[in-house]
Amino acid sequence: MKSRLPVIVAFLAGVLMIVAFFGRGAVVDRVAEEALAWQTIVAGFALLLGVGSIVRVHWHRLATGHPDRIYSLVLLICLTVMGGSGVLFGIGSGTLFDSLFERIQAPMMSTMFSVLAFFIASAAYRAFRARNVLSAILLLTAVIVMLGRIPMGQYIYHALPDWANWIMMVPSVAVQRGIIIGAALGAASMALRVILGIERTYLGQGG
Amino acid sequence: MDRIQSVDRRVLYTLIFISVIIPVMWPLHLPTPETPEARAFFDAVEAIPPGSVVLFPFDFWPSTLPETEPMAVAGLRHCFRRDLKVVGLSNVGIGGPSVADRLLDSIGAEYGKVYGVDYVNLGYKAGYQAVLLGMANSIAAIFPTDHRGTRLDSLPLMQRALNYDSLSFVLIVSDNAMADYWVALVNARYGLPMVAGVTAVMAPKMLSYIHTGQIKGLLGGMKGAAEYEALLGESDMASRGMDAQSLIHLLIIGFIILGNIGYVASRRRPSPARAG
Amino acid sequence: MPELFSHPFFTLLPTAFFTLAIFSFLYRDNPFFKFAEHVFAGLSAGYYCGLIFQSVINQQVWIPLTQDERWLVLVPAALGVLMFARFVPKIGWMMRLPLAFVIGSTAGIMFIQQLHGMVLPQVGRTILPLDSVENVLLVIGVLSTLIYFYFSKPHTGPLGWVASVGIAFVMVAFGAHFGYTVMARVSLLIGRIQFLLIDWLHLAS
Amino acid sequence: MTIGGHKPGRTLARTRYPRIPRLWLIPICAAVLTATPAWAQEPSGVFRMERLNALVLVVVFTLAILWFLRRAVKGAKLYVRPLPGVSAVDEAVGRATEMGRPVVFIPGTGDLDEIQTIAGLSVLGRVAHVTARYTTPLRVPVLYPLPMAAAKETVREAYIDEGMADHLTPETVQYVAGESFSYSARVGGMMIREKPAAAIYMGQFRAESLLIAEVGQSTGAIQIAGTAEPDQLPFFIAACDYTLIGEELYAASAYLSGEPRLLGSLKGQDLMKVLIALVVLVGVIFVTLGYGTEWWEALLQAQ
Repeated sequence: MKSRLPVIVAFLAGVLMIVAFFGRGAVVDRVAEEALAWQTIVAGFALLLGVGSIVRVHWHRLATGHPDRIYSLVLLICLTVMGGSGVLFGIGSGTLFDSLFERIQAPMMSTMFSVLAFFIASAAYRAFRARNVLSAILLLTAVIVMLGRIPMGQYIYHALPDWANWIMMVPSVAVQRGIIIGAALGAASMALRVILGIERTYLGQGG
Repeated sequence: MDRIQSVDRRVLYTLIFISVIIPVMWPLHLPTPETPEARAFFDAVEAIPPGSVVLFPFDFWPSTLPETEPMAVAGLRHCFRRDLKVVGLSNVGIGGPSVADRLLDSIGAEYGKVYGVDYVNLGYKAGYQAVLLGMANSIAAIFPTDHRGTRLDSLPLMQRALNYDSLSFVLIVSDNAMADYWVALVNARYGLPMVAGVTAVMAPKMLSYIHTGQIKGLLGGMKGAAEYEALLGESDMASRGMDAQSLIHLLIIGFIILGNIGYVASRRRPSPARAG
Repeated sequence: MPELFSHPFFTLLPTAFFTLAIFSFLYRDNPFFKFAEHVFAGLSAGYYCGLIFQSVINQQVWIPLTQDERWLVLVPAALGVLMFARFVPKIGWMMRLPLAFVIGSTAGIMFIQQLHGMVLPQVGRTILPLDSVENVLLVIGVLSTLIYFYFSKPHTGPLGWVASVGIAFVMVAFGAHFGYTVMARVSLLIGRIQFLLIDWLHLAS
Repeated sequence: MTIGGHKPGRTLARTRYPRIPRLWLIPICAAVLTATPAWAQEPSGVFRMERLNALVLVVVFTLAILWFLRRAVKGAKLYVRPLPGVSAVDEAVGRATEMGRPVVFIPGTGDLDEIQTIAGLSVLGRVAHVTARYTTPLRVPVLYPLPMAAAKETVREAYIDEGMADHLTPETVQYVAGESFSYSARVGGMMIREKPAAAIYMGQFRAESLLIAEVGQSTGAIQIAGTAEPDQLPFFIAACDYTLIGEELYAASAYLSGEPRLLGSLKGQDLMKVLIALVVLVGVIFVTLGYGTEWWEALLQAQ
């Protein structure tokens, strides 16, 4: 029971979605739609587990006198204020929830995103070394495309922007397609293994 | 030579900061050669008779503002300068309509334009297919009111702009597949001429619409926006941005070359293998 | 005095502080970054809570149940409650039921979506007439990349040659994509620097 | 057959197979049950004829996989070539054990409705067995609550299995933040402070890929990544020591388990690749000669 029932549930849920795809009719559509809504609802309940996990980790730090406990306290306060105001007073524009998001969280999100500009540079500097033919190809196309994207590229060699576009439109598209087809086969095979109950690592079984 | 191979990343980071700060504070005015697509974009807007009504979708998320905002600003300046009437709308629910409001009002004010007479912001409606196809028959059926809640029949401009037949042009600024939908649904079915400003990532794909004649002109990313600013004779956000882009791209390429010189040099001498 | 504090320097001070605190991580870990990091994590977890509570628990469970009397909602709600079964040792295993439901239905959807939505159209777009260099290269690129992933034979002999054509294509594509993305990332950085120098400090116009 | 130092026998002995054949009655029942009430209402039939091509693909694919599964169960010797990235997982955990520093595992930053996350969790299950056996500290920061619950369950069972349940702490699997950039900031901070010896990223990644991997690189961790997102692969290749590309991510768990049936499914995928290559070649020849362009288009149209 303990090990079979989850496998059977996964199997039924998977088969249902497959049947719904090929079937026509109000009942089929309705069932599939309902199952998707159920996923969201289950995920909604799981949120409490997530919050529980954060609170436990940081509460533990406070209780045991971890050197970073002051930061844990900050985190818990922010979580309480933001989450509490969202739950109690709503999340529409003009609420505390909304202004904390706009003034503090959103700018931090874009700042973190912009840190990528630095990381992309340091990764390029470190990784793009012509160690062998393959890494030389990687390096060369990266440099051609980078030059082709800036106005100066045109002065260095007039066709550079066209080359850059061509690389993006032909070999790059071909590889994306190859990877997508291969990955789709892998994903479908993974999905089939899950539905058939062969891959059950996610249930902590069969490792 | 070994030092060239392992420059501290913080040196690189500092140089990147400097390469952005300098052009933002003191524009370098590096030349931006124009591409045929950007020229075609400019010419297409130039060719619209003054007084015509232009549909202006603000189909971008706040996260791509550094790329899309300069295009929208330059596009609005061009329209208002040529005395075109602008009907703005957005198919992006979060942020789209408020960005549209902000840009229309601030650029409109620069040219002394009046809301409701020279420009309107219709706001956002969910379901892009219904919006794009429905406006062919009646804009008022899709947007009974504008973004501020005013009924369309009380706005003078909207008396003239009833459906696609009364519009002469679409100027799309988009960071997502909406650009494709405007082309595939509106240009293909109703033949409205259009130009598009899109993010750099989307540009290669959109180029194919130029070849097929489905769009008349294209701006790709910050570079396209800078070209457009140059054509308008107003160097602004994108031009400065492009200065920074050029500096950083060259900086990265310079560092890649430096790293490789160090690598080749260190391989010549017998030295222990290095990871990384 | 009140006018002074309505100056953008003060109104934007919190935003600017957190922007700089995040950037400071580039130098090294420091108390400012640690503070910002924990504020950021706390706020975003709280944000997610508020969002999920309002859009899922309230709108998809509570309102349908109390206003529309849609009792079917009790089934997923019960599945959701089972997520907490782990806290009752005897029925702990039952938390696997909601997990199995979500994973199973995901597998079903993905099984179809990958084969129908990915394989079919991508293969369809690759069947091109070999009338241009581009088309020839596209077909060769797609096939050799696909063969590169072949698991059943070592990459030696003819298969090895095809696979090395494949990996060469992959390197061209990855190098190009890397170079192409630099501009978009730098645009974001320009946006932040413009905020700091123009909106906040008014050092340029 | 030995893959990455894993002998298949070890896992085989412990695994109890669910009996697949009898379960096959269920889809038939499900189909009949769903179809019957719908039949009366739908004059054009309950099957979407326009999706016949997809059905054929699904059936061929399923048969290909099942055929190799059967052969594997019957004990046929199936060879799969070694994947360096997979063998490196063991090596990386071993290094962490020697250095006494933690292993960080990130099962992607997607939710549980993404198959890559499930693939990541499967690899996590294998990795957790090894870290449990050697009592190497394991850190699994997760972005969404549902994958966190699944990761917790996976890791818990692995540790119980190895008799190491008392080595689990609340910090082993933890939910850290509600959104991907705050997640990256938090994980980056954690990595700088805890200095993991190994970092394994398996699953769906978006812009966070480089944000996390570049910080991991600076701490000197051995990094192994795997994702099916073509857009993020270049960054993992640049920042990590080993990268599993696309399909290899889904194969990783099968490789690590060494279980014949899982490896059998990889053979099925290979057969499909050959079939697809043949279809493309034949199609290209026909279309180049000018025959049946529309027919091919219709055949491969997804509706």
